[in-house]
Amino acid sequence: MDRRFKARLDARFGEVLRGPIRQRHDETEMRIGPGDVVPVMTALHDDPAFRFEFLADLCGVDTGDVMQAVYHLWSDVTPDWLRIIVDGLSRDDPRVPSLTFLWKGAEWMEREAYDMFGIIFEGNRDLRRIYMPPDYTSFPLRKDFHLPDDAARSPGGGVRHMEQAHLPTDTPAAAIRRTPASRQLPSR
Amino acid sequence: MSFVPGLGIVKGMAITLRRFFEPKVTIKYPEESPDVAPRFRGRLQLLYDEWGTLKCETCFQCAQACPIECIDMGGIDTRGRYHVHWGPPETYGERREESALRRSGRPVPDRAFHHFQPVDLGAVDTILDEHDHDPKRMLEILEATQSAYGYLPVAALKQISQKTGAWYAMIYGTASYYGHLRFEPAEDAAQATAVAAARPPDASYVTALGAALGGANGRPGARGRS
Amino acid sequence: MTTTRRPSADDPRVMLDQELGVFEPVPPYPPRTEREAEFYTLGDGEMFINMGPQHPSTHGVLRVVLKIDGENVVDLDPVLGYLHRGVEKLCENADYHQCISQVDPLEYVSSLFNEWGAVLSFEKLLDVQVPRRAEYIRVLSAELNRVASHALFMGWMALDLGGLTPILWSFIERDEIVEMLASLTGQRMLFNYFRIGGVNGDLNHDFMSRLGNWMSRATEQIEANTGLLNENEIFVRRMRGLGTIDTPTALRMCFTGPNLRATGVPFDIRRAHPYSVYPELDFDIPTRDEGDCLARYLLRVDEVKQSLRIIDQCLHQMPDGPIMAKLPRLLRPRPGRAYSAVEGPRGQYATYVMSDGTDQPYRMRIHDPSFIHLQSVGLLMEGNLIADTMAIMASLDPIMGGVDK
Amino acid sequence: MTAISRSWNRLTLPGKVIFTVVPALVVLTIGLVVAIAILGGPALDLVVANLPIVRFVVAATAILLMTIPTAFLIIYMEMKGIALMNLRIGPDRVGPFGSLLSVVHGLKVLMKEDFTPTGADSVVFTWAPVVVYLASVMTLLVIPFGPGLVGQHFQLGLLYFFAISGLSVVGLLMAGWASFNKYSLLGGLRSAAQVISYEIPLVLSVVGVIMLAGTMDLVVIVENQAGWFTDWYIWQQPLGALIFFIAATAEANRTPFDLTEADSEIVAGFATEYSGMRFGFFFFAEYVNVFIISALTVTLFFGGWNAPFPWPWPITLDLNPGSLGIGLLFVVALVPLALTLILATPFWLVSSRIKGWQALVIGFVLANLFLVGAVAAAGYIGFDWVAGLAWFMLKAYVFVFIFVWMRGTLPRVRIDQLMNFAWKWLMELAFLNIFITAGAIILIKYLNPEALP
Repeated sequence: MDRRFKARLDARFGEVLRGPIRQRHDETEMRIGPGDVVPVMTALHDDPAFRFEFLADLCGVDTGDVMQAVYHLWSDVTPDWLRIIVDGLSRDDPRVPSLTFLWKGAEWMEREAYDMFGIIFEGNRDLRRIYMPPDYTSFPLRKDFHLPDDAARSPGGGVRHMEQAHLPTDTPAAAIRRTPASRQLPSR
Repeated sequence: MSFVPGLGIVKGMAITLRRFFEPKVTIKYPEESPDVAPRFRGRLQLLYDEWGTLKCETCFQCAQACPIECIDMGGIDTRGRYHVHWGPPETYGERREESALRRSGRPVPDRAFHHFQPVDLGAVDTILDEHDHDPKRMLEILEATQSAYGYLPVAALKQISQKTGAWYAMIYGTASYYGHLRFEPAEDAAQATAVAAARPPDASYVTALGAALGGANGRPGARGRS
Repeated sequence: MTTTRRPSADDPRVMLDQELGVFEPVPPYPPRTEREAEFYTLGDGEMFINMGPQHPSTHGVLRVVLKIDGENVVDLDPVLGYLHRGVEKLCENADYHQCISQVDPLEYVSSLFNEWGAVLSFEKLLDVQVPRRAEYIRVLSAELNRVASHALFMGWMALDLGGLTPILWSFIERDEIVEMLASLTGQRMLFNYFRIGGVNGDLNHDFMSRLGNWMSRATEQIEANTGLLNENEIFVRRMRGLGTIDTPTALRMCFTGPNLRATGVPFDIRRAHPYSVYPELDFDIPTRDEGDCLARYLLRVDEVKQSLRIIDQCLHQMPDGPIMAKLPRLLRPRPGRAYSAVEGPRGQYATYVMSDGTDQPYRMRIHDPSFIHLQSVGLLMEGNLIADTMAIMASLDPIMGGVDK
Repeated sequence: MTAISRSWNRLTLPGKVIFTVVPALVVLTIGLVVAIAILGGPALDLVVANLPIVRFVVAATAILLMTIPTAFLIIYMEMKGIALMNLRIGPDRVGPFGSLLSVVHGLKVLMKEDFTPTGADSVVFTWAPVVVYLASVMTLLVIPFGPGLVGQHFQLGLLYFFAISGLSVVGLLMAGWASFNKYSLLGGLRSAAQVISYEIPLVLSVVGVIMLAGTMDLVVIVENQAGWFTDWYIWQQPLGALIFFIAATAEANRTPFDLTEADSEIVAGFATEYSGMRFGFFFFAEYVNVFIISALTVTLFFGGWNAPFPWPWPITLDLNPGSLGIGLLFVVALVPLALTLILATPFWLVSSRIKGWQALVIGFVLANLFLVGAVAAAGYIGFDWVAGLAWFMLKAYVFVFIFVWMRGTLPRVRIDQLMNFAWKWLMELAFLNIFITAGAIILIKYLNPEALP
């Protein structure tokens, strides 16, 4: 536990914190709101006093009533893992700014969080499902996910063609992706 | 990469040529078998004795030792979650059916469970509260449970296991050790009394045994083995 | 063959619901994101080629859609999920002991590190003090597993470049280690050896004799195996300068482990954020500055030597004592969150656990390095050839079991 | 009618066989005798009149038949050789040391389904393996296996060789294009680029030898190298031999230049969609190609059928079995028997544990070995072509082993490196070789006008 680090975080980000900074073992935990993600993260990444250049982990959490996005950062200025919990995302439309402008590698982790929790990371260029099939509609790691319901909702119930046949002539690209109305996905 | 072009390739070729003549590591499996480590954990298997009967006595020791509770004797799940039954193979067919039901999300009828009556577990909770959920006072808890229900229902034992954190196997062992605890309702009291009356007293067994062995109570006499 | 035939009943093309055409790996729905629309629009003279999920060198069931222009790869789009088992969801429905065997098959060539990450976070959550002997046994077995994993990597790397022999030599090496670990843990692949608060079994005679036997010739054997390719002109020319990534980009791509160290950053969680008994052990963190495929390959060769050093020290410093902490059978940690990371052969294996006071984790997040590294294949691929896709992918060393979780 | 069919139905199976086969044989025999009596003379005349054509047909058939066991042998060598380098045992189940495994593979390939993918251009798809196979087999026609053992003696044998072997690229392109598969297409185009690029250094590297020999006749080239092994062209053309070997490796699509079927990149290249015997043709053609380039390397640079040293003892075996007269019968009847008994006796005498029949079996085996050795030695001493064939095959298979060895060791090169290597290095070196050779020839002729042809 690095007490001085806690004091520095308090001094720097005191006004945006949602709740006190907690420390346990080798972890320092702070909670912010979704509106403060960009300035806080930019400051942590760029400020020479912090130098958090490693994004160790990014994941979503469903607490049952709100959604959270959890970031873990590492820096050589402190021996602690820094955990940043972006709290208070609504369950119906969880939205949080994407971190891909700082860490390009966050892209797939955000895609995973989107796939599993439905958290929408605004600014991610490629926010589509990564593990589940593209026509899947549930978010399996949410706490209200129930497998029989999900099975009843799943489209097709059979083999889906991963590849579409089209004519080998010089068909324009727009025509290639012509999709029958029956197979159109409902818009998000 | 060396300064002479091709030298690295020649070195590699030399290594392969040397390996060409070295002893080989292949184990020709059906003819020779590899030496398996003594600690190797392979597939679990139930053993049969020479008369073809199952040696398993459902003593629950293996279930107790299993770290992730994948072993379960007799088809009754200890935790009510995973029905990874490990039991005699005669019941594979019905398990396949169960598995299909489970995958489709429908409730699985547990045939081994149907004769255990559903009981109201409120009494158990009160008893446990009285005894502070302390597994060390298991005998008292079990006695209280028996006085509440008249016998020890399996559901009550599972509830006790769940609440106190004691192993089901341990509770079962405790309950089966003491003669005054029983697992079935004492509905046929008359028959039980008749059986007890027809049974010779314990002392007669000891006497008969001692007589057969030729010493007092089966112990060797003063002259050693006669 | 421009003649039009009336299709007979057993003509396979009647089974197709559309007119016979070229099969393109284009998804049959409108593009969902900007990036997808951009990728699935063909430029002049470009074509798609679908690599995987069944392909000799995608290291598992990975599917990569390549957009190629002749032999040049213009862009690529990895499609994951063919091995997705939902381990995080499974762990939420298992208790803490059971989670260990659930995370085991994630990165199946280095299972012990998966277990270690999970076990470490549970121990943090429960405030358990692990006995020192158990810690040493953990380090010993995990470093052995690292050597096995790196040995396999060297074989795979060569196999993807077309060399037939090194993969078998490295399997010989791996098989010895795996047999050794089998005599310690009881299993060859999914060890299920670490327990919360210690390890499952103590060192035994069989393991020690096998280990001593192997240690006596490990160094020279690995030297001989790598000597086949390390100086080979064809190999070096193909690998040098291929898939180069510089330090800032590597940090932006969240690289960890050998792939990051190959760009010159001496970031190793064993030193940067020490866990277990690593602070007591003496070893170096090898780094290389080039950041290309050759650097990643050679760095792993160096790491094997460091691992052998650590194993040697573990054997000499092994303390006596218990191998398990005293713990109740039923674990109910108080509500809280814990994050822990270990340095695996591919980078940072991290586990983030939330407890709500019951005997099951409320949320368990598994962070796998292969997943992170695989996403940068597209970045490293710019302007390279089809053959290099394999080399670059192999040099990042992803394991699909971990990528798909 | 009914009477015949009823009695026919009463026959058992052996009876049916005998009743059909025996009359057929009788009729055939009589017919043959009559036909030979009537047509024998004119037919023989026809053969004698068209001897070159008959010779060509016989040679072509023999070579076509020879490729199959050659391919089997090389496949076995490759499986076993690479296995041994990998510290494996390799094939060990079928036949002694697994030597029949490749034959069994061949049978397996015959039994597999012959599959044509939907959308493939079926005519081209079917003919592609034939073209590839014939292109490699036809080149064997001009290889001199021994003195007098050459399929067709061409003045322009070398030119013929390069012309025909260039045909195989057409087959590979056909296969790649007709398969209706992008991997196949890539493989076909790669092979076209690679084979055509490497044709140039391949041909240029041989020009030095042609200049030294003064001819493109392979038989003459071999005869020029007779004598000690120092007379081989490898000593006069080391650079040419190296370039030839590298370019020929690429020409035969062998490791490290096996880009056309790079399994880790483009699944199996042009052969991805092929199955059954069509794939078998590609497979055989590849291994026949290995043999051919080994054979040509031996022919051009390593003395062909010539022994590395002249036979030190001028023994001439003048055996005429006919001179023995009726004694020949006795020799044929008695020598094996006597040899068996003579060789069995010591075993029978030495150990009482060896029974009489066991000693006889040992003696029989030893006698056979001895006789085979004697016949081989007699053939080697008595007949030029036996000695030539033995040396030729020995040398050729040494090179086959080198190919196997390289396959076990080397990784694959990349396509751009491959092209760079051909155009920027090999071709320049080949030209350099030609200039050096030409300069050397002029110099030597200037110094000693009688030295070279």
